[in-house]
Amino acid sequence: MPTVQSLTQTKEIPTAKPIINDFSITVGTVNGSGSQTANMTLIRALFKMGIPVSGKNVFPSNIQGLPTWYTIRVSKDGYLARSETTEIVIAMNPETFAKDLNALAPDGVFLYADDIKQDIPRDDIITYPMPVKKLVSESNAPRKLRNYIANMIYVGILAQMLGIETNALHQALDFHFKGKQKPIDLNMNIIRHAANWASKNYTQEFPYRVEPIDAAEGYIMANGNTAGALGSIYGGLQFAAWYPITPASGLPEALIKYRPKLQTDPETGKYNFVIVQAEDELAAIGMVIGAGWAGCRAVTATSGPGLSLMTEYAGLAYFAEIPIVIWDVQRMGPSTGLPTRTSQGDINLAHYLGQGDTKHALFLPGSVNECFEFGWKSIDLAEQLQTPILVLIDLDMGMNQWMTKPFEYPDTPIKRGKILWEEDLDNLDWEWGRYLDKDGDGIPYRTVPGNQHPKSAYFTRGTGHDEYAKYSEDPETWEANLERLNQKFELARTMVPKPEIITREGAEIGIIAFGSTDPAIREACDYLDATGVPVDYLRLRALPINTDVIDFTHDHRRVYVIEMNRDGQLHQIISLDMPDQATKLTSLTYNNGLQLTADWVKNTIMVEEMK
Amino acid sequence: MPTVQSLTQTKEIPTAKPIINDFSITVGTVNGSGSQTANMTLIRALFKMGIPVSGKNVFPSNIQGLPTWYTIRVSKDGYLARSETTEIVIAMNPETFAKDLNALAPDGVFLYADDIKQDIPRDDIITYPMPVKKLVSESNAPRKLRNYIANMIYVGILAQMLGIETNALHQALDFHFKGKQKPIDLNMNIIRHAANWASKNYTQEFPYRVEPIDAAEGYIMANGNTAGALGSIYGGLQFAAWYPITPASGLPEALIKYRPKLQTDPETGKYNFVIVQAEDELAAIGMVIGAGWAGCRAVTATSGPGLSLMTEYAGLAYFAEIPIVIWDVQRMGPSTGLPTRTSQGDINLAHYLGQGDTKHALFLPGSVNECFEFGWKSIDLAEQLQTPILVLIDLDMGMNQWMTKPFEYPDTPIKRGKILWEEDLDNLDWEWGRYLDKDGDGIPYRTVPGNQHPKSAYFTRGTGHDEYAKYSEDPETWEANLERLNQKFELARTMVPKPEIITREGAEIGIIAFGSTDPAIREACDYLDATGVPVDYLRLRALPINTDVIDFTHDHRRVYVIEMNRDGQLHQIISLDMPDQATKLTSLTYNNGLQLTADWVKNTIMVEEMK
Amino acid sequence: MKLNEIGLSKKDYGGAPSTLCRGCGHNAIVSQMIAACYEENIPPEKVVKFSGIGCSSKAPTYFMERSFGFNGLHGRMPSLATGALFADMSLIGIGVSGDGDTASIGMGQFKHVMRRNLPLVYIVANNGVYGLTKGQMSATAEEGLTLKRQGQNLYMPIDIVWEALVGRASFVARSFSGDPKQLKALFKAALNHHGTAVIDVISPCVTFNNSDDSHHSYAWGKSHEVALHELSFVPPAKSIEVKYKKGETAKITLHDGTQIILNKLAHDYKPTDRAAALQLLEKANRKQELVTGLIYINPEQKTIFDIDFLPKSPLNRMPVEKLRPSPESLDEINATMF
Amino acid sequence: MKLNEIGLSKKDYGGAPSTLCRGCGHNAIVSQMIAACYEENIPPEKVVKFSGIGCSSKAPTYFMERSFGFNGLHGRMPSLATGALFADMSLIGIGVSGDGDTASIGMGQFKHVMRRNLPLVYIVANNGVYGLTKGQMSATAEEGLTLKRQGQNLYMPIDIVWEALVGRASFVARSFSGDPKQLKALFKAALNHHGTAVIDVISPCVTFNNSDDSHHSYAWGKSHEVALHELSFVPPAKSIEVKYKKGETAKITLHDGTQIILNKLAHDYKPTDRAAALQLLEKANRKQELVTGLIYINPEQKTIFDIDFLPKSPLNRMPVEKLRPSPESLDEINATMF
Ligand SMILES: Cc1ncc(C[n+]2csc(CCOP(=O)(O)OP(=O)(O)O)c2C)c(N)n1
Ligand SMILES: Cc1ncc(C[n+]2csc(CCOP(=O)(O)OP(=O)(O)O)c2C)c(N)n1
Ligand code: SF4
Ligand code: SF4
Ligand SMILES: [Mg+2]
Ligand SMILES: [Mg+2]
Repeated sequence: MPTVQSLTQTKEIPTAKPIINDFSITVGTVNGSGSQTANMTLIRALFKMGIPVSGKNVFPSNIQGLPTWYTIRVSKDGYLARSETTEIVIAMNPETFAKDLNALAPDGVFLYADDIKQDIPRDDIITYPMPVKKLVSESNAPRKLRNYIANMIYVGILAQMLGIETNALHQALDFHFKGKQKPIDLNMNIIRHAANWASKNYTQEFPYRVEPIDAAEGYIMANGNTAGALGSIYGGLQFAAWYPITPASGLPEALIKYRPKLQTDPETGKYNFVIVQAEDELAAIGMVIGAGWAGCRAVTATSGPGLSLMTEYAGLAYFAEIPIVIWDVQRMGPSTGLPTRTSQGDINLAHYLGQGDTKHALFLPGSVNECFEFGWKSIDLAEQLQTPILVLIDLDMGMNQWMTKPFEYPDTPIKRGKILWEEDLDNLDWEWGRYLDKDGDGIPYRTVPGNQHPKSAYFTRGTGHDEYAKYSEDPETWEANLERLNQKFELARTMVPKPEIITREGAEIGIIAFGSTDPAIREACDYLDATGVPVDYLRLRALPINTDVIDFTHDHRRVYVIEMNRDGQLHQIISLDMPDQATKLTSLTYNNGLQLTADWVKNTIMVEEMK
Repeated sequence: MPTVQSLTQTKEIPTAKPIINDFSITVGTVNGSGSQTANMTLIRALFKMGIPVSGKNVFPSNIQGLPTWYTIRVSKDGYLARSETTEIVIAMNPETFAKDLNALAPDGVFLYADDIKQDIPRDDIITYPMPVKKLVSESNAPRKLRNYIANMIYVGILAQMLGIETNALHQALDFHFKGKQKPIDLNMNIIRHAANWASKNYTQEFPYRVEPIDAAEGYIMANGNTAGALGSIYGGLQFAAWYPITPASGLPEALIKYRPKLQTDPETGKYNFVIVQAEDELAAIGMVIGAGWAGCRAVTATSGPGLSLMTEYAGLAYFAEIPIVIWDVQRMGPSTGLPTRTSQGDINLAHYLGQGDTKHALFLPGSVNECFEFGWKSIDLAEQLQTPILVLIDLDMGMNQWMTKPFEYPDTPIKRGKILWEEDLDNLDWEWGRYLDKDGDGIPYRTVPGNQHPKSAYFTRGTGHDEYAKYSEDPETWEANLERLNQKFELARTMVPKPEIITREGAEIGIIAFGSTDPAIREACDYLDATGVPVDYLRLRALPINTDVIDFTHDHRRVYVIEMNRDGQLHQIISLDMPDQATKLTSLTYNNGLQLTADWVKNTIMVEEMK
Repeated sequence: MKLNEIGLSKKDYGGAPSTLCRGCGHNAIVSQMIAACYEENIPPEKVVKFSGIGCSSKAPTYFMERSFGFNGLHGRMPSLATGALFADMSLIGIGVSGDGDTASIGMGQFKHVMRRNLPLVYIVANNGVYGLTKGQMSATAEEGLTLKRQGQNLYMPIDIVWEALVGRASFVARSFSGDPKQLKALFKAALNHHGTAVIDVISPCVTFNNSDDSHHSYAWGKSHEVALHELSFVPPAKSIEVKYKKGETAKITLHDGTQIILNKLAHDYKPTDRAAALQLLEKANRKQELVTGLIYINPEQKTIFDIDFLPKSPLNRMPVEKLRPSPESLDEINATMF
Repeated sequence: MKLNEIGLSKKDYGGAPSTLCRGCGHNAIVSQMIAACYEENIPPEKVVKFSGIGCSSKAPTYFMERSFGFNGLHGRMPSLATGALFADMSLIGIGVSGDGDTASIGMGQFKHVMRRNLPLVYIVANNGVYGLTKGQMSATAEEGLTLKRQGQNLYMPIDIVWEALVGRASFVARSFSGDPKQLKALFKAALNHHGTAVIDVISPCVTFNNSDDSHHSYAWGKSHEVALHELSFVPPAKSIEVKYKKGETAKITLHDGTQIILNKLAHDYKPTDRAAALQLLEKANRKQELVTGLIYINPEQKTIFDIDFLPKSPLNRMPVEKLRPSPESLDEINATMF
């Protein structure tokens, strides 16, 4: 077929049947060029066809002009972790052309903008040059949109070759442009134009196809930052202070976005919660502590550098027993590190945040849906225990679109913990003291400013105090107060979300992991099972750990603690709670800024088990 | 004896011989009243008599008018830890009169200002009313000095009754007043006057006496803050930045005090090092990092709250590989806590100071003499490893006068680590890169600003970088760099000060401890030995631990890790390095703000061993 | 016992006994704040106290025990107050800080609370030194000041009033612990102001920085103070009756209708023009005059409360029903998640 | 290839290729700094670059590769520079910061480096927005500015120049990335100044805050800029020959003898009187004029180097012998320890 020849096809047309709904695509482009819209259109369309899909954005820490990759995984089996192999590459960026070419799997498909004139030293793949410039100019779209439109060209071509349904694409664009007809049509026309061209010129059958199924039925697509924000709003958030930082900004920005719709008082027409952009993280946490102290449900969000700056104030909140929630959307550290790469490296810092004997409970959501759930649960627990709760996710979960179960409305009423108002104090038959452990559970009763009862006021401080909040340097008083704080921490073990355990027939070994690595671990467990190495999987959902985790370790010959940092921070912390099991706990760490993959987990465990 | 009667003696004169050079004195007074001079005069005089002595100041977190206690321990055996019993009480403060009375041991001596009219419901002690007001007025000293002089009255009386030598007292005053005759005479006269009165009126024999010996021969008296400052100066300190905080201010203030004498250039008459009082700790560490980066030997000092504020910058120094030394003079936390009470509660924070996988080596001096030694050694190691070193002491060691061995002149030349200047670069036969591990020990070579070689410059950042200090987000590059940093940390194990081990015949159990608790532990070991429970003692001098610590644990049935915090922070950190020994390590913690005592250690271990 | 209009005695405005040094300037701040609140008939329960760390920051412990108080972290009082005061906007916030607490470690939060114009009485007890840590130079110490253990200060001082003026504070005053009458009057004005009211109080540290030539000593203050005017007040109710009397340089009507009347002393000065205020300060600094009084006020400036679109009823008393949006709304949200 | 007096080509002053957005104001700062150093014949090895975090703070990567540089932490550039420059006081420090980096999180260090008068060229690349975090309001955003995703700013803006003036900076200037000629001239003046030289450069963020009505946009700058004067320089050697020419409003002799000549443009303005500068700014702010040029300079003000009693020779080259006091001195010390 001459057309095909002219397109410098380099490989025999494979006779094999096309692979359906099971492959990965990598798009290599530059940031700030509008490729985000193109890529989101693709995964939304695939999702609309009912196909499980995930998209991961690997982007640089600048605003415009540097290489960016977007990998889309399509998996009928619902495996949505990043895949180590990519079967389709779309090369739009000359700078990374060679690199992207190399990344392609054997028998893979290489689509590239034909204005990139670089040789293609591989004969084990199929190449499709795309006349991007030509098609763009034919589109006679406004000049300033040209760059952006180039991206829609590959959407059209890919849609054509994979068989993505037009109405699915239309729905994707309709959503993206909030129903605005003009941009929808503009983009749809480009896509059609490119698709037509492809259908005419790429005559041979494409080795990968998508077909509508219903595996994505009953799911939504969202990112963790938005879910965390919504969860907080449904958790009765009243005050949020923040300072911008990647990858956490999305959470407070979602609060700003959804406040008018969700928390405008029908009567007064006023907002029911406050958002303040502070001058830095020292101030952000200070504001949140002030609000939490004064009886508002208060939340802040940050990432590593900001968390470091919150250290001193977090210690005060622990010691003065002030309920607040801190979201740490982790990025790669130490230091400024890789601000746009993912990591689970703040466990130690977050757990011990503060000088002296400070310890905090950590919530560790393992899905976007759980970000919503822990959004409201974390505020409840913070107020019940009168202490800071930290919720740790990472860039991958916070910023990428995940397919997830719909957000579920809270199944328990809002818990405000032990607060006394005027009438409560009037009816008290005992003498209230702010730090008096009346109930023996270590949790005292608190009052908040505005309470007009003449006995309601007390003076809060970060220095030593007695049960009635009076200043004290007395050794016994100090020691007793710190023991009570510890009692609350032990109580937290029983109140934080319990781990989720997935068992397998005949498993002798186990995995403990948490957070965004869940999809990779689940997939790896299937592979390991298939290779005759069944593994039980405990997904930790919070610290401190409860007995389930200790029992799980007891019941296995060996337990792999898998996390995305260098030092095996979680492995360290949990082994402290079971010294007699310590030798069974094996730390496996993955620490290069990319998302964990099932292959890595499977291979690493195989190697370990061979030993 | 009428005089004695009139002095309401409440107890028969004991016939037993007086106890010599072995007792404790507690002085109860108010702060800001000048009692410090009186108490220092006492311990200096005792020291001059060759008697081992220690003084501990238990003071409030304000400036004037609140209760303060000073405890002096006199011990011919050289036991200088705080003692739980006190045989002599001097009660000058009406507010704490009753409390101080109760603290006195049976058969103890109670000296009190007779203007305090409170009853003395104890008949198992000897009471000595002191006509302080009368003696002060007789002294016809200037009005405004009266309050202050009241303190010298008890010095005189006590000196008389204990038999403290006049010339020893004179030497003490001479030192305190830097040879100024007028104040020396003034004070000496008061002391004599009070002594005379006592000799006339307290006719019966005093149950406690001191006698000159030579047990303090070859020792000096100093506090850890001064020693740390001097050690740093002899370590070639070039730049210090700090922000005032109790109990750390004494270290930089000693730098200010000793700079003119020790580091004024004979030729230029200029200072050889810089001291800057910063606007806060964020700036103090920033300045020190700037200086360390630019090739100056740089040190800062702070305490818990300040250390918390240094978190972010400490992580940068770790990651960008900048040599600095941070002294953390620990006070009781969490939060502002008890600013004037001692603690060892910052181990966790200091060890992991920074977001992501940050880890630091910690030096843990166990004596004032060692504060000097670690002062220079810490700077050497920081520059050799190109990383921050933290030196942790506590309020007790930092602020109290300790009897200690004289400071020893450094026995090794100053080590500046791998720095390349113009000529070095000229003679290089390989291409230098700031983060290139040429020697395979994980430590690269560095250049510093001012180097005029056109190839010497590089760009330093807290973000990802390759071996040539170029910005990089490449996964492999990131991972390799972090592994190299870890290699440096492992190397530190072999370079930090090794533990000191004291063994005993037939010991099956061991103690691991560090820092200011050393005197209490040594004393306790003697007691335990005497009661048939010999204990080996490993005094940890740094983190990370080396194999000695692991072997020590191996070789014992059980090892008690004793520290002054709530959560057993050191116990946690070292058990991570020997999971197979974890169950042997038993955490014993003391956490009320007072100094550890031998009795507590002995009793606690006895109880544990009974179990 | 004498009672004010809301039936409280001065004792009801008292706090714990002071543990500050005898003669400390901060004690004057404590007693004048008690007097001001008592005379202004402010219910203690309507006041919330904030402070950082320092001798000055201990002051709130010593007045109005019946008010909530939060002694926070060094240099971080403003953020604490910002969060807390949103909980119930009917409360009156009083923040006490020191020169170290505000001008050294606290500069950032000091500047930013002013530009947000948080309704807060912000008192800087300014003694030019770090009292609680025993006498180091603070950022307001004058050039050339010499202190024991510290040597001489050769840096340029930070001027709290000047910083407040360019920082756009809506109320800027300076006073002196040695002038209790004016101190009280300015506290009253500040308590009635709607916005951030910065009062730079020269408050001598008798223990570490009170030598006659020190610019923060009683002696220096007494000999260099130039009071701009005398202040008196007319409550909203009566304000109509008021006529201009001779000697009056200005009448300022506050947010709540209260009128402040300024009676000419040193200068004929109107505290409503920021440019003039800057001039005044510049001159005073050159002439080494300690200008005291109400230096600038703008009762109209928007506060952070006006800005954030919030209900008047206290957030911290909001019923739980209101705190959580409806189940239906979540269905709608889920429908848009893709 | 053209070479300057020390035999270097402009290329020798270049850095890594810019990764900033096309048209970003910060790129003008990069190119004019290269030009200024090249024309002033400054050896790159004599320069040390510092910055915080932000798009602006990346700028130092893009000029003078042959100079040492340190990209520190957000808001903490000044402390880094303070420590580093002590190591060799013959070096020229150039700090580049952003409005968020300086006026938000960095306010404290900004203020304190000025009062210490550290010799440092302190450039604030001011775009009224957080670029690198994608377009949130910064503290210099004007009242009323509306941004995508952020809504309207209703806080009072922080004015860098004003803050620098009351902060006692010894050199205060403002410029505009749209006026490269003046930018270069001011850089030259700053590079020759002995003390902290603050330059507030309105440097538009074309991606997030460049709408015509935004006070930090190119359009607004072009239509509102009022340049005070034209600057020219006379190197120390030649300065004697100089005579006053008509149109010259001022001649300022710097520490090293260099003379700055100001030629009248808009106003007849002498930048040596802080009070006048404050006035100028106040008026300009009210008239919404973007006054640019050298606004204040005091070549005589003591620097932190003059203050600390230090040798001229670089500390970081001090021989180890000098670093450690003698054994005898330690014996003396021990003798006094009791
Ligand atoms: C983060 C931190 N750094 C240092 C300190 C130690 N500190 C306590 S009070 C104080 C300064 C107090 O000075 P100022 O604010 O002027 O109050 P003053 O005591 O003079 O009234 C300092 C530095 C602290 N508490 N926290
Ligand atoms: C402690 C900390 N908080 C937040 C951030 C995230 N951050 C990076 S740059 C930046 C603001 C940059 O704004 P600006 O200084 O004005 O520079 P621009 O990008 O506008 O040039 C922020 C908040 C950070 N890096 N560190
Ligand atoms: S030290 Fe100074 S500031 Fe502190 S209480 Fe005493 S006099 Fe006041
Ligand atoms: S985002 Fe704005 S500030 Fe950042 S590089 Fe682009 S234009 Fe410049
Ligand atoms: Mg002060
Ligand atoms: Mg900016």
